[in-house]
Amino acid sequence: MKRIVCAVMAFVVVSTAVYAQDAKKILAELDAVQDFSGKDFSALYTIVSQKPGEKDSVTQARMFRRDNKDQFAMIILLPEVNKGQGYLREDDKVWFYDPTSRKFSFSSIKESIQDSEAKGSDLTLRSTADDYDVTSVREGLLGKVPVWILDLKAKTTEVPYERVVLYVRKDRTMLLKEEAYSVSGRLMRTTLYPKYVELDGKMLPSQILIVDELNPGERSQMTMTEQSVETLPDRVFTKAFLEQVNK
Amino acid sequence: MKTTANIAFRNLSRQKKRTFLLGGAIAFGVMIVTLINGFAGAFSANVAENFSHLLAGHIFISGSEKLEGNDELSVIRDDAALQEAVKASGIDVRYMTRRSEFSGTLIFEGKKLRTNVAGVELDKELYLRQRLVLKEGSWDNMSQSQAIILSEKTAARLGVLVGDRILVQTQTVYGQNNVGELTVAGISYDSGILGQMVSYASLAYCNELIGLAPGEYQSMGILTASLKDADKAADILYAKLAESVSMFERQAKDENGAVTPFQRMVREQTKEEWAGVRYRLATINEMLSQVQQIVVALDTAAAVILVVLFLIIMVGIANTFSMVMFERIREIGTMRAMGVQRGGVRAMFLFEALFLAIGGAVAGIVLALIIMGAISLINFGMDSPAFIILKNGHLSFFLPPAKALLNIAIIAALSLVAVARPASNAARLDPAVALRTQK
Amino acid sequence: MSMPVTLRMALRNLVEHRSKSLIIGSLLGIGVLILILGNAFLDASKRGIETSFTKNYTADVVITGKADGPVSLFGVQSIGGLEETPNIPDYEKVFSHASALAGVQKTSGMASGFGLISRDVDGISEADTGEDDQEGMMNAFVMLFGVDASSYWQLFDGLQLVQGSLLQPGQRGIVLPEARLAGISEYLQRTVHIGDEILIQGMGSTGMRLRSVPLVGTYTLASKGAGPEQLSYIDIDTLRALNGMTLGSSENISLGEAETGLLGLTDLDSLFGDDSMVMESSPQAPQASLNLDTLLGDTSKREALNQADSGAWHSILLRMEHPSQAPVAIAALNAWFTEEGIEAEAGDWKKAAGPYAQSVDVLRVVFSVAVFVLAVVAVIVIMNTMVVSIIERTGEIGTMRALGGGRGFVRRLFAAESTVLAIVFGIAGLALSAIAILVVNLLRIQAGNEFFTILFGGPVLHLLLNPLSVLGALVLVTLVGLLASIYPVAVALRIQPIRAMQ
Amino acid sequence: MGIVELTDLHKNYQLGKVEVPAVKGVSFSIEKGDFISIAGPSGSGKTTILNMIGLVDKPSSGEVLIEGKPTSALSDAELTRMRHQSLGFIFQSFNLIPVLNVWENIEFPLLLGQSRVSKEEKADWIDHLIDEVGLADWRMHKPNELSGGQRQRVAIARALVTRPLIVLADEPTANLDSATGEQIIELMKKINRELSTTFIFSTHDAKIVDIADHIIRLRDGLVTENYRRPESDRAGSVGGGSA
Repeated sequence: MKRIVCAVMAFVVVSTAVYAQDAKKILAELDAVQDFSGKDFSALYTIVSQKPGEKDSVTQARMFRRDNKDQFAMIILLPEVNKGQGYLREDDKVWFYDPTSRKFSFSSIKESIQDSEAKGSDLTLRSTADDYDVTSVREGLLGKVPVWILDLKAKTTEVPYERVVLYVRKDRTMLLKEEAYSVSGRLMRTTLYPKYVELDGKMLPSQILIVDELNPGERSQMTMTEQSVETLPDRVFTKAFLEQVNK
Repeated sequence: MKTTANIAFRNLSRQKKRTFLLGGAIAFGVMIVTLINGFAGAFSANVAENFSHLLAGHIFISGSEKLEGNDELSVIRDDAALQEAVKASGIDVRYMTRRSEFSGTLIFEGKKLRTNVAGVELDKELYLRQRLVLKEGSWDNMSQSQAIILSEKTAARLGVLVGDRILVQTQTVYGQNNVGELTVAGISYDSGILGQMVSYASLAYCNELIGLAPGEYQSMGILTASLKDADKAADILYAKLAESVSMFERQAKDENGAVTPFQRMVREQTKEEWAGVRYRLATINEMLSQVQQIVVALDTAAAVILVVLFLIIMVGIANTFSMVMFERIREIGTMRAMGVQRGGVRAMFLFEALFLAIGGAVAGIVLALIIMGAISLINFGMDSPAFIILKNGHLSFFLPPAKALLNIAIIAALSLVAVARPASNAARLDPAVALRTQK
Repeated sequence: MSMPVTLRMALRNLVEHRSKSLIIGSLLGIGVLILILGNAFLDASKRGIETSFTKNYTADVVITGKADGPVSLFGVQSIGGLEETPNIPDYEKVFSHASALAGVQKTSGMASGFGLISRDVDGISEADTGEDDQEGMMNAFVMLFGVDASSYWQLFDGLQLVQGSLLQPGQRGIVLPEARLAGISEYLQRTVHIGDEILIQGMGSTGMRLRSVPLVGTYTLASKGAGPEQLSYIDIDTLRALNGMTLGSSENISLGEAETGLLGLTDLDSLFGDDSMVMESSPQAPQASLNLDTLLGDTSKREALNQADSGAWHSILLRMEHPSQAPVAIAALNAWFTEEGIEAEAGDWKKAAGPYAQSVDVLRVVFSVAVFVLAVVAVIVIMNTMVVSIIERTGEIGTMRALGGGRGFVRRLFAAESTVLAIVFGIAGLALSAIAILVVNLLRIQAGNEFFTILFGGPVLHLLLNPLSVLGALVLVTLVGLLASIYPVAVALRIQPIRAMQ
Repeated sequence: MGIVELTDLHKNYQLGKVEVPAVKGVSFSIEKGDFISIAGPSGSGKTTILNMIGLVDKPSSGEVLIEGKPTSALSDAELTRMRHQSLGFIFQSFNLIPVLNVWENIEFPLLLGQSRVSKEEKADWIDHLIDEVGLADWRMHKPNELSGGQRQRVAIARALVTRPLIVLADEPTANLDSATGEQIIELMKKINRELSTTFIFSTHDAKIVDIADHIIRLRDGLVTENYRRPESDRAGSVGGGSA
């Protein structure tokens, strides 16, 4: 469960749009897509994970963000058994709400990610432009779409992947594919962004396919719908809201 | 005196059969003592080493480096100061290990398994090579840099055979994702739950995977001469280390049961603010409180048995010599009649006892060594529940030469004490009575 | 005087050769002493281990489901992460069969799991929520035994309650180890009292769960070290909820093409097949329609799915009328499981205690071997002493032989001597043992460490004189005496009558 | 045909590494009721011959016949039985069983075999023997409470208790002063006459030798003299009477 939450949060960090040829500029534009500061953002996420020999695991959650206050709330909708479970984050505090017992648990971010594979950095907004150097820019085709292929190398050890290759659509700055490499140079994960929606002048991916390159057959599809930047009521980011939804 | 000794010696060689019987009895006793000694010696060593080979030592020093953002990094980049302190502390170090460890997911043909991988210096960790018995594959394979040794169960779970290449997914010490490719060089017998948890790879490759530079490592393990002294040695070493490097406060004993040193070190957090590099010292007893308890229990048992044994042997010698005296009553009478002093008679008996004891003891030790050799050949199997006292499934013995010498000395002394009474009885004999005595 | 001459002579010989008899006798006596004391110690340790484990939490027989690795009360012992503890299939059937088994006195089902005691929101000062919480997390960790209060306590009536009470049937609540209370209080930053609610977080197959239960009592384990000190007792239904042993654990969710379409693709580049692939011009759902208050819709299904699965149990514990009946019951149960095709297995307390029982038995073996070695040495020395005494009596034996005493006579004579010695000094050794045991018990030897605590079955060594072992020791010592006289008698039989002439 | 026949008896001993012939071809026969002395200096083979007659030592060659029966092929058990039934022993150093009193020591041989006589009969017989050897007042004493002469009397009674045909006595007087020694021999002689038990004793005491009515002298393992006193001479020689 935590892993999924983290995946959602991590995803929020990497999204795109804008048009440019300069690699640095492209990165800056890609960074800008994530930035909803000054606005609230909400969406419905559906994540389906597939592993060979196992039943698909499904999680559906509604997410609310208010970036300039570092606020975040999420309510699980699926599976039914977990319906109504909520997460609330404010600064580095995280609450978890269990509707069946109507109880909150409280922890700091450090604690809550301890037994997941996520890193603390997954939960904070990071800038691709700040974290990575562009080592090469090539032109290429992804399917039939002309793309810039940006080869990025990490500037610091703070980022999870040492090398990232981005396939960015040429005509509009849209990230279509991202390959993440390990320190040893092996491809670990490929993320595809085949569908976008336009919202508030930004191009937001609406479908993402994450392919685990180390474990054949392990894939996750993330589908985002009902994206919105409309202002949310303040009460959304309160514990009371998590309780109230379950009334 | 020389003549007396000479006569004593000839007396022994004259009555070969009886000498053989008596000496044999002493030899048997010494043999049992030696066996127990040797067994106990290896016994505690085995218990201790079966744990310590997995944990790579009795005392552990790990380094922590403060990164920006208050993160801590587990690394020892330069151990010159540590080496210096270890040397200066004067503790008896059998050997030192340098290890790195990471927790990662091994991947092979769609199967995954999370495990700990220890990066070890294979050319230096002789104990590990002795203790970790390979069921398949060989240590020679480990010379390849990307080789790994898996436990039997781990290998079975992944379905790998020696020579298969597996992936390992882990994170560097900085938290970056990394993937390595490893070749299964060997599959080891499982020795208990501890043994199943760890896989072994080369330190160099392990460092590469977790983002450390060659020559760096995470934990220094120090194997002291004896597990029992580990705590004392640790105190001394800690004090020495504190003089040259910044040390963490030592933790009170952890009550949370078995954890690997690495898990434990990860768990530990400091409450005070600090910067730069700090070192942490821990002992195996803090990791596995039961180990020392078991060793103490075994040593106590062995000591009690030894005392009882020595007592029994002494009684045996004493009464045997009473008999010898009785048998030779006429001879003694003759000697006394011919003018041998009381002291001479006593000395003769004592010399006989001494020769007999030393001869018997040496024979006993030789016998014990032969039996030890024979017993050591029996394989009880690696999955024997008694694995903890075994060395790779074999009973093993360790007899320090000093202990063997001590045994001879003890037996000699005990014989003299035991014979003292019969000897002075003999010396007190009235020659006339002795000559007249009927058997 | 109807005493056979051999016996008469044996008795008088023993008196005549007082010192020799005393030596052999005292060796035999010491032998008895060692045997009885050793036995008493082994008995005490056996009882101790039994108390440590069976009386505390393993009972005599345990039934668990089967998994890919040994299943104990602490779950599946498997490498590479946590494997889910299997439920016992056909629980009702297994339970009633087991309960009806001969010798089974009491039966109780249980399930186990882990939990983290969680901070609720209030009362935690922000300053203390920093990164030094790791130690606190260890304090928060609890190993949970979900028990059926209506039967469980009857199996473990010796549980030492410190505060409060045990769980009552139907009552929600937790019984914590007294020793953990301080740590938990520190972690929660409030002193925890009986009756206080404690929030526990569980991670089960269906995800994270929070349950709040009142602390109903605290206890101590009779022997420290026999089990995990985090062991806590909680009512079975709360445990099931925390563990995800609920009806909803295998829910089926069907989604449409929109949410799963990408997963089946083989040619990923085809996603970018043509230039026009991309965007939908605007989000599908108008924001205005989002009603925050009815976000969830119908939650009735959730309530149903979160019902504890009352048929889900991890293990059944059986208390036998006598522990010695356990092996038979285990064999019978396993045979029945095979016959019925039930994926379950029965085992003894060692199985139940899993990793906690491993090293204890080894030591018992070592002690037994030690006693055996001492016995062998004693036989050898007795033999040696007897040979000596026989050589001394060569003339006498020769005379008897010359006078027409057959080998049988000599043999009987020495057998009588050995037996008389063994019995007389055996009884002396016995008396000495009784005194020694009394002294040991009066000394109240303290177990120096946890390992000895398990071995002693408590903090103090308490030896018990077992009539059976006394009898055994006497028989054994007589046998040892006879055994030790075999060689000496052979020596005596080799004495030719001519020796009477010399 | 004598009660004991020796035919060309040889006996060699292993002494260290050399083989020493102790008896080098001795033949003689002993008649029932004889009172025989085997005389000779030390090392002449007296004891060896006596041991072979007593079936406690085996000849290297030759044969010992007891009541006409050859003995060389008999097993240990048969020899033991024969010793028990036909032979009595009197030892140089008495060889009483230290833990048994006078009465019991005498009784001892009777306990070794199956006896067909009743308890009372047995007791009477033992009492009679005790009276005979003159130890009526000492019957409950242990051997170590007796003098040498008394001990040897016990030994004589013990040797007679099974009513043997032959009583063998190896240097019965060696550990006694000469007066006591003579008394013992006289006692033996008396019993020899009363019970007509054959007595064979060895001695190197010339005075005692003469009491015998059949003297066999040995030197270096060979018989140098085999003298049977004529029947007429015998009765008169017992001058000393009983002890």
